[in-house]
Amino acid sequence: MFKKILIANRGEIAIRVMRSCREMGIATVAVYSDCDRLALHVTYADESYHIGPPPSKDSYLAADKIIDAAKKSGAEAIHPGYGFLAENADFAAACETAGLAFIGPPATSIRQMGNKLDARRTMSASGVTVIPGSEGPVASAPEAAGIAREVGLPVMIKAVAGGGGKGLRVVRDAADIDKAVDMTMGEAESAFADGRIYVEKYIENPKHVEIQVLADKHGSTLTLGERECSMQRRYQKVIEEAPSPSVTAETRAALSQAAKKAAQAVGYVGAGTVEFIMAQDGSFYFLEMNTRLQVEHPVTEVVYGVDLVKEQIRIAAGLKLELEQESIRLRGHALEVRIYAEDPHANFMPSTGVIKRLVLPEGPGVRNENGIYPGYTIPIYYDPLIGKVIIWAEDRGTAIRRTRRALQEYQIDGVTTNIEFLLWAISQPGFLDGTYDTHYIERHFKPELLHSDTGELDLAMIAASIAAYGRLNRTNVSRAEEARDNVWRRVARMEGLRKPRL
Amino acid sequence: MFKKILIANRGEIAIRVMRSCREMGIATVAVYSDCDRLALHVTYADESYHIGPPPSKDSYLAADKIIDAAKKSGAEAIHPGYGFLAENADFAAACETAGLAFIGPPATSIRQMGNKLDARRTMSASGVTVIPGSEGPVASAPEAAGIAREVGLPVMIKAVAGGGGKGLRVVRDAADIDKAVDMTMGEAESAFADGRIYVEKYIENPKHVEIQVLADKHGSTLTLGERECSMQRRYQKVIEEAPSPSVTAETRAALSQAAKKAAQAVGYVGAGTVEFIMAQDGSFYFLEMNTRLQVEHPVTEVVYGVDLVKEQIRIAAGLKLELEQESIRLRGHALEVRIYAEDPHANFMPSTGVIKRLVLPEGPGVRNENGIYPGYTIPIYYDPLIGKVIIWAEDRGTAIRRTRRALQEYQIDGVTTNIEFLLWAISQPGFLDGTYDTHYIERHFKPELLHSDTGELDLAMIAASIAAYGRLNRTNVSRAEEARDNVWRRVARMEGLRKPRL
Amino acid sequence: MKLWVRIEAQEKLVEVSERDGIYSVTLDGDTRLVDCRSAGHRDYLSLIIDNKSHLVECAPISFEDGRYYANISGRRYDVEVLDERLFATRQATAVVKDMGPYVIASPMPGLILDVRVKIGDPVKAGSAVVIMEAMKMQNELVSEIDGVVKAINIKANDAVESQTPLVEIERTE
Amino acid sequence: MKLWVRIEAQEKLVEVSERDGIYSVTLDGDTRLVDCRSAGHRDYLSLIIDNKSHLVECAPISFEDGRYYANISGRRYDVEVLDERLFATRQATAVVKDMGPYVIASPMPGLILDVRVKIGDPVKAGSAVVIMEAMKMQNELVSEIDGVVKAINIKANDAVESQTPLVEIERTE
Repeated sequence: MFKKILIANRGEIAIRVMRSCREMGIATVAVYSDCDRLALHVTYADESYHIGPPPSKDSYLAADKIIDAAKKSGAEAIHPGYGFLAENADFAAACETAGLAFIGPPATSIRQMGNKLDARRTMSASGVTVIPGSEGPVASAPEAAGIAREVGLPVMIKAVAGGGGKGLRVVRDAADIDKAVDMTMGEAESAFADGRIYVEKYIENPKHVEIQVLADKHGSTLTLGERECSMQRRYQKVIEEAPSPSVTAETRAALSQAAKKAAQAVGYVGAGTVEFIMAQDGSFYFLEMNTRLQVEHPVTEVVYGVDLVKEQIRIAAGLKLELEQESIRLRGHALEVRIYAEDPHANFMPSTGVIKRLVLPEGPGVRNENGIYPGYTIPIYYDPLIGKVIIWAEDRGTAIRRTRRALQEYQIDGVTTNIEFLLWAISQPGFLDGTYDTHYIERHFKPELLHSDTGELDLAMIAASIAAYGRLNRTNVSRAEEARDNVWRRVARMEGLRKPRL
Repeated sequence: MFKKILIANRGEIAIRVMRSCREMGIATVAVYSDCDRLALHVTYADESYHIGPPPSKDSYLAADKIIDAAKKSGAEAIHPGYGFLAENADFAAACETAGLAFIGPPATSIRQMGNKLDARRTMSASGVTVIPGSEGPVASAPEAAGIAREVGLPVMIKAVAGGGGKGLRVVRDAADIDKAVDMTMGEAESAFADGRIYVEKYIENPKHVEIQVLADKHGSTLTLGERECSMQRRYQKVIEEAPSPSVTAETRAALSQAAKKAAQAVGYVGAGTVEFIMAQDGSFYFLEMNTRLQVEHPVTEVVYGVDLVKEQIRIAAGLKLELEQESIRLRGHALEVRIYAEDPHANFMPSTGVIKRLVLPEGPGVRNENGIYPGYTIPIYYDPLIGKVIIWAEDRGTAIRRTRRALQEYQIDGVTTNIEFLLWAISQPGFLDGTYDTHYIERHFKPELLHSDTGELDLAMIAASIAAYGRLNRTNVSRAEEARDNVWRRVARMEGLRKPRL
Repeated sequence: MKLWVRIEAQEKLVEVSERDGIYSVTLDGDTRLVDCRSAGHRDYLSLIIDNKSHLVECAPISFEDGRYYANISGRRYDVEVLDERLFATRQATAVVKDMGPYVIASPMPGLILDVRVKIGDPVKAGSAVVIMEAMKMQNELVSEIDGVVKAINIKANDAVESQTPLVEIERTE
Repeated sequence: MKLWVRIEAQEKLVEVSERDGIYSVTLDGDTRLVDCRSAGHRDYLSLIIDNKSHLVECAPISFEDGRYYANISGRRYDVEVLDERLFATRQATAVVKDMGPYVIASPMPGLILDVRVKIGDPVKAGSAVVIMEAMKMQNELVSEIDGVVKAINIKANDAVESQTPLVEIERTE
């Protein structure tokens, strides 16, 4: 087993990884940019190396500096977390070249899954169902129209180089194809300097489900059920759960089979996630594979009773999986809510500042993953995800009620968060009955919906009145004192005037 | 189901109960003494009723005031927590008389288990093994000597009215019996105004194991495995775990069977715990039954995936148990460490004060149960238990390492706690190998053992030097300024002197 | 003390007085006795009203403007509380505010990515004027009014602090 | 700055200087550069020494006596840090301290349950003098010296604050 691991990340995920390391008796090495000198991951680690100025490209994305720090510290392995260099095949390769274990899949697996069109082809060839559409890039509008006829409308025109909801366009009417192809190509050219597009069938009101995979270097690949992540806002996941309320035991088996095939097709090793688009009828299609640990991995951990980070480290160290597919058992239900420093009243504008007070939810079934502490200043350079609350309960209904209880307990001062929005989201009828899809939030959310409790309006008025009363009273007293002082000063001056001149 | 429940308690257990209530959609009513106006249970509850001055007998033990508050608030049931009125049969009866459900067993069960000698007889009669000894009180030294011959030395001479480690004496030599009987009778008379004694065989190096029982009003009684609580200091439990490292599957089955018999013998309803003394050879004897929720109930909750408080409430509301003995499954291992406000360097003297900063351990497998918050003042009137950390992990070794990680993360400022002592305890060879018994701590603990890390001594010196440097520098600067001011003042005075007089 | 309290669309007159930590608060002609104390931190108020217990995080956003927020179980309310002096000030400045130049300021520290207007450009209410990046996200700063760009204080790639005036727009009628 | 630092049985001379937040600390002739900052709270120090990262809670117990504590991963160390002035003061008072009357003070607020001595009683080191209750527990306050009871300032059932002088004992040689 490794004696020392460098964690090439920051925030909650860096702490998450270090906690598992500590529990395994492995020393931890943090890297940090200028503005992160006092970040929690720096104080939590056994060793900390400064790697540059705040912008990510100069620090957390600077592969050479990170490898350098690993060598200086004597670390034997690098855990990339998620984001930053986690899905960078060149970095994975550079680690191996430098004699450092990369705690993730081989560079080849990352590359094969990194290009969307390539991944589609590999999956298709391996018998994993992909969304019907073009085999490769589509050169012209007529070609696109042909594919649309083949797979049936609606279709989606997608930029090969697109991502994060950019460079895609839905076409519902055959007459609109020409224009959509033109526009997407133009956009893709200017946004990604790569005008290539492809065509896929558009799945209406889809659900996002994903299968957790673990594979070791000895040929074992196993799956740990699904997570549903359809509560999204602008392609950003907001709430995740395991198991999915829409996945039956049969579908779970089929999804798991497909995920296993997908992972094996690229020689996958480590922890990874195969994402699927699931239609309302339960049919599902390969979407992509995330070749790393997911933000939402804890929901799987709590229902299956595993520690995915420890498994990652064990796998990277060459150990065989001790888990067996047959003995893995789902218990209860888990939810994760993501706490973002952003203002749901102001178009989710990110918020920064000093955390003045922080009281986390606690008690039965509550797990917190955080990268902040009271007194910490949230910098402007990185992701606004400041924490996650993971809830476990015997069943989904209890888990939802427990999540509400936890969000109500959350006290964070100094920055604005999306907690109100999360309370709204977990109370939605479409969430409660499990029918929600990836467009649910954009269809239903309006900031005006956040304020609705009339009893609370009175209470807010009373509290604010008392708060203002105390402050105004003090201010008025000091104004009065000042005024009195002024009177005295004036009196003194007058007395001075009255004094007989010497 | 109840719509509103009054919680006749304070501190962490009051919050614990309220959390389950919130999750069940049940409104909560707190009661509080003068010094608890700002206690967490008061601000956490939906309603709060003042019930008197700080001493427990005038507030949390004042049954009439509590019942009065319940009636005023419209609560339908009272949860007593542990301690205070939890095992007071008269209070249970008074609740029922007042038309309030007592969330606990019937008054008759409490009474039957409340008197130790009666409980011994009842258990014996029901086929539950008790520690060999006298049937009833022993009137004289010769009678005691006769019993000692019968059960074999060593024996324990115990006051009928004793408890908490008082009024008991071990006899290893037949020649000492006369004196021991005399002394114990005298002590019992003066301490408890009840000179009666009885004789029991003394079990060497015993382990304390206990079985969690749940019984509904419809005749179902089930058991949720054992907890081991042998890490004790002066009869106060310090660390608890589930399952016990010393209990085999066969012993577990036998213990569970005995506990079930014990509960059924007194018509038990609700959550309760049957405590056993277990000898080194695995034989066990009924010790007593705690007719309430235990402090350490969470370890059972996390390994069995149940919420014991919700079960208590459901049972009290007359519902049938939904759990089935056959489907209850043990997963992984749990530990609980109790955080006390006490100083392990100074004979565990309790500590009070204002909690200035509080950062709890978080992350995988960590559950916190607390009744405090930053800014809260710990009052001097009640129990020094300020919180508990409950750890779950896949196996005992991981759970112990995770507990160490959690204790190292715990940051609490303003009061002294036993965290260092807990770190010592979980690192003990006898704890690690599971052989510890109830005398382990008294045999092995010395405050000098708490400081041993030499690397830390240097670090402490460096940190303190820098902290002092900053403060001394500022102080010296202000001293210098003061001195300079004095010089100026003197100069001014001198200049004044030099001014030509008018 | 007489207070003008506004929350969401409602404005009410509230009367507050205090004795021994118990506040008398009159709202809608209804007088309530409120046992209100700070719980551990000045901004966390524990209120007990008719035995109902509430924990409210409440503090001024801007004391001089009488702007407060109250956070109740995770929901945040903005409340304006004015005494006679502040009420008079508001009445007097309300008119002026609607007449003066309109300034778009940075809501947080960040990096200016793009300025979408030039001096003299007409601007429609709701249109994006500046794109700024903060915390890995691009944020559009939009004009709330119709007008003409009068001044631009920044350019692309400038790093700005919170509340920096970025673009000034002159109202068109 | 020259400091006399004592921890457990060791006493060392430590030399500290600072430039731009980096401290130079010489201990046992070994000079280390320490990047030390307060992490969120004045008393929590993040120290990086040779890339090793440490979080230490460190604050004075009594600044005027140079008494500090340092909490490292849950272990608490008491450290005495004296500059030249404090060191001189300690040298001067050490003698006096051993000569003056010995006072047993309450370690915490609580209730006096029992006073086990009368004025004029002889007292042995280690014997219980006062029993006080705090937090449901009975605590024995013992004399650390042999002596004779000179004054008793409290009686049973008195509530006392922390550090209240309870019993004064005159040393016997």
